[in-house]
Amino acid sequence: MDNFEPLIAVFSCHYCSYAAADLAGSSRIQYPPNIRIIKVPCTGRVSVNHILMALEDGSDGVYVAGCLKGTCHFIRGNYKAEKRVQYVKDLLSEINIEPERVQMYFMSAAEGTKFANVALEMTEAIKKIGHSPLNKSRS
Amino acid sequence: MIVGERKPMEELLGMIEDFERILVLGCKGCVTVCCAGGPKEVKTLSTLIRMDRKQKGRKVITIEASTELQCEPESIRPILEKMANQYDVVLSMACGAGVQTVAKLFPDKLVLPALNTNFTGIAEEHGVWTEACLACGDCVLGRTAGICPVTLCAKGLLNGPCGGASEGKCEVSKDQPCAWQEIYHALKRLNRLHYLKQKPQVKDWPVHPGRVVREDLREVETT
Amino acid sequence: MSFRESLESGKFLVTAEVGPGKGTDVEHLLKAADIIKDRVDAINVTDLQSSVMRLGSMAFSHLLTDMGIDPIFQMTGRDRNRLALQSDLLSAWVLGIRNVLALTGDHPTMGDHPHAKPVFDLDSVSLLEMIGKLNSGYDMAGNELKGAPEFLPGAVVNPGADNEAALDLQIMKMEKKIEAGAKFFQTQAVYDIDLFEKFIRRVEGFKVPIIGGVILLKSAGMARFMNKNVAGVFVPIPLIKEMTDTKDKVKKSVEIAARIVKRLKNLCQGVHIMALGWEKMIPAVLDQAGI
Amino acid sequence: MNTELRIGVFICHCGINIAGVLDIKGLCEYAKALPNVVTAQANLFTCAETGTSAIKKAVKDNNLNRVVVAACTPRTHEPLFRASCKEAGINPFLFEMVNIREHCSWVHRHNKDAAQAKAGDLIRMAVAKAAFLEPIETFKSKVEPLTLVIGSGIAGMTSALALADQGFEVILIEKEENMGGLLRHLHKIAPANVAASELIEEKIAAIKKNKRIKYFTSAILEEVTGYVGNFSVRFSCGNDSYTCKVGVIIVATGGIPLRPEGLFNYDGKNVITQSELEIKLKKRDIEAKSIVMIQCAGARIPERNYCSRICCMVAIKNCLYLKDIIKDAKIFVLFRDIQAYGVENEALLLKAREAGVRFIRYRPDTPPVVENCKVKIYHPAMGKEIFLPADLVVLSTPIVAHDDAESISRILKVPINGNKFFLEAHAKLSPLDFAFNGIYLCGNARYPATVREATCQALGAASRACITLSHDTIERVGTVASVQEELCSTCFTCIKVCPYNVPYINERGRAEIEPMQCQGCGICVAECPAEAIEFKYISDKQIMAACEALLAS
Repeated sequence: MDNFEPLIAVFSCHYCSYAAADLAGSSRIQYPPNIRIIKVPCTGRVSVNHILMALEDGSDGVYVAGCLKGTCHFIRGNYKAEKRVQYVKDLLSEINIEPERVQMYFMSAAEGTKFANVALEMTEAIKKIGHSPLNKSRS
Repeated sequence: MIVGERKPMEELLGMIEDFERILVLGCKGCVTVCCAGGPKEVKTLSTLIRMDRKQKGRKVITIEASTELQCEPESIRPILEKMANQYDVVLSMACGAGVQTVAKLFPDKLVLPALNTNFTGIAEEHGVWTEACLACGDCVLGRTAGICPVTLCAKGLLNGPCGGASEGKCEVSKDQPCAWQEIYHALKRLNRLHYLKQKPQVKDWPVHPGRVVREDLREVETT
Repeated sequence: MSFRESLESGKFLVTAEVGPGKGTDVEHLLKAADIIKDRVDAINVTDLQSSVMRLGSMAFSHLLTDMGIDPIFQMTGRDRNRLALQSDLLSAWVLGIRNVLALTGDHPTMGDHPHAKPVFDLDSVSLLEMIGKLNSGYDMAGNELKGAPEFLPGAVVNPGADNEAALDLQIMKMEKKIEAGAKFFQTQAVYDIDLFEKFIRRVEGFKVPIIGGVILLKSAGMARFMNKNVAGVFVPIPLIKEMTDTKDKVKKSVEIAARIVKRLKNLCQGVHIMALGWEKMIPAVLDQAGI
Repeated sequence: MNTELRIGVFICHCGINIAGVLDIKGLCEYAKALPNVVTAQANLFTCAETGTSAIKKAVKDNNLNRVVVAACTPRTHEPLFRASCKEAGINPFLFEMVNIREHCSWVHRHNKDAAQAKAGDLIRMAVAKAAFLEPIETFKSKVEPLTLVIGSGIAGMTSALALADQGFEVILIEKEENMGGLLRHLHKIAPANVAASELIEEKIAAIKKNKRIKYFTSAILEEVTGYVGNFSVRFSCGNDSYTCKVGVIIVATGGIPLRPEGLFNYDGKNVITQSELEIKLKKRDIEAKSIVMIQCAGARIPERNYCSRICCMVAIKNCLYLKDIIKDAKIFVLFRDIQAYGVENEALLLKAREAGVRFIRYRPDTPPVVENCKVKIYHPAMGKEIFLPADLVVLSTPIVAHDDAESISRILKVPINGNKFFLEAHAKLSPLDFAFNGIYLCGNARYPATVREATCQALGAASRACITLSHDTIERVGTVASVQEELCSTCFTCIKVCPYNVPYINERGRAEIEPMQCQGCGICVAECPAEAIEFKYISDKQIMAACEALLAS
């Protein structure tokens, strides 16, 4: 358990958090190698089922990283995503899976440091929660 | 539209406890429109069932399908017959009528309801549905400016309000306007207040289960 | 003199009200009735008031007849369908009950069994119509009765409706109740006499006796509670202040009630005093009001 | 289309940027073993001529139908590789790019093993996703080189003239009988000190003279359908109805000063508004010796919670003109805050103070009270109420939206805010655009503006419009949502959730999304309860494949 390295899926908006991840890269900000980005045109594209699929397939955590509130390129995609993430949390509670495995973050394209911090924060949080109960093979 | 919502997962998981091959059957009618039992919700529920079994280390196979209208036998038959050997139980995401149609058509298969059917209602806004019609079989809306006292008055009164309203709200709930005061305002707006003065009404309740027959539409015997 | 005779005589009517409690103990209620029996024309017996499960109105009304008091049997549409209502009315008649007050009834959610199935098969108006039908020797389905009752049907009206729509609706419904056979009206408690007078002016053409309601104010807290929770009752602020300022609440309460009764004497055909347990104060109220 | 999937993977060293951390050879070997991968090769710089040639050659040699490049960020390099694909004869959207530089080698430099594993995962996910890529075509639509300008105030006329000067034809509609808008009634414009009438007459004359501008007065907008490049417009002019096709629309409908009925004893005689004062100034019809101006009259209150921005400067300007006419006039300005931004306006404020205009602050809880020939005001510095003599009280009322703002917003399907001003797509990033492509805004319709600001915005809006107008056709990549009609339940969900009001119910009773209008956010795709909306660019299948491939099997 001590050397548990979680795998975390990130749904990342093309306009903000994906660019923030690029900036973290060009600024050489180091962060844990546990996240795997899936790029979307807007976090509004991410449906409840996408998040659930990522978990079912064995990700230990999933987060959706959209634009800062009020700055969504598509006006309100990030607000929709926030609501859907909350809905998924409720669903997970219903089947006794820690809702904290799923989170919503907001950041701008200029926040490379924030991107790295969020990756770290999420990695640490999932390490605390432990292996996904859906991925016992890896433990 | 008929409005329903998914049952709590705990109850659902309890119902399917004994089964390994589950057909999750959505309906593309009302329950799709009210976002409770359409193809997307079928996917969500199936995923949740698989996730639950996976964490319990138990096997499950979910088959996802949706009928055009589950209350129409012809809509169900081809789908269920084709897959007859692939599932042990049908978990229907249709309204109560859809569930019963499946039960009637396939008496050898157990069918379970995944939804609670709540009411016939209105899409108030995206994500909010409210009850509008009790299907009482004797519509009075023509006399009440399109506001149903049978459904919207907590006591279903037909001859005016009970007098329990305060500040225009129903005695049962402060969030619910007094239906009769609403009717009053609407009739006043339409210059039809005299509608309120008609003969006292007594509602003759329909006998359940209801049945509507149109002879002209029925199958003809040709022999 | 029976209540019907008093009503027909045109005298100023006095009625009171008792509410059976939860359980079989009726002693204190009988005592209360005994104290006021000579000062009132009839006593109303409530039907599971506020939707709280209690001893029934019919049984207690019957006990009152045994004491020589003419009861007004209150009947709501909340708990019984038309079969039970008609049957109970026939039963009441054979038990000596002669007056019925028809009400719609509070919703079950207001009481102590909030998930009980609300019936409301008949409302106050259709209940009155049905009583008329029974009186004429037929049941609602048109079947002939072998032996018909001759009830005196009455109804209620809430003159303190808090907006124009509610008041207009109350008055329209009052007309319907008269059409359906209501021979007298008892009102919700009146505190604002000026408002009540306006109401009376609107309905005096109906020519049906109106018995104004009076609730004994027990405290300022009770007044505030009613203002907040009881539809159509509004205790004016100066009255609440009187209750707050007084040292002798009982004396003040009687004084206020007497004042109201006195003024109602000139406005309507009677008073209906709801003492809510303080029945023994009713004689004092009537004395002070000069009745 | 090929049924057999043939994927080529190209992994970039990026000099030492990637190869310095990751074992590229190892990644190539790993990629080769992935399903459907036909070839995997390393390039020193995939983005260099050698790299793109290698891709094109490999496509030909191996008959590839999918290309995956693992290199830097698609945000900069995707267009290049898509172009290479196109040159190699495969649809540019049968291409997937995975970022193993910014997202891997650069950020996990000190953890090479984990970085190597992550790069492998990322490539595996990309290959899995590539299997479900679909070709996407580009739509082309003709641009009508015509502009509709709604409103002929200073903003509308400026836009119209600017566009005409660029050689584009303009239809200018004005709901009033005369062109000119608010400026027709004003006296002089500060800080330029130009007569408003001069300015406006000059513009009107220019419009009337210009052959490229057709103008219609007493014209009411009735219906607009279509999309950028191709709007159909119907408007009426008296009893006549006109229809036209335009490529873009500029909303310059302006605003109007609030008539302060019921405020500060307004009577239009002794208590007047700044605009009424300007009419008097124009006629030099003023005798008052003591004048009190009240700022924020009807503004910054709960029902009109905004600052109208220009009224302070209007008041300062008019104080100075009053002083010009009546040398010994006593003028008080009662204000809450003074909004006189910019060097020139600040200078005018100073000039007004020097000229003897007295400025007294009042607080919203102790507003001035206008009585017969005097104004009562609590003086915060003196700590008491004082009375100011007032032969004339002038109320500085805010600019409010026109009554028809709401109906115009409905016709154009563009939003207005709580105060009924039109709402731009983004206050900072696109202040003159609506979220709906091809419609622009300027002037008071957007928010109270000075003549200068309105003019700048008008030129800006015209310039935004020119970007579209200067093309014969607009190309739109089909990275958009489309309804699969046979799956649609007509639930209206897409119609309710689309931020751009694009979906509609077509004549077959099903939802339809016009690809030229769709912005491609995917909100409706994720929300559709019937899963009836396709999004080929990033489809559910692709996301599912990526999720599945996230964990090594």
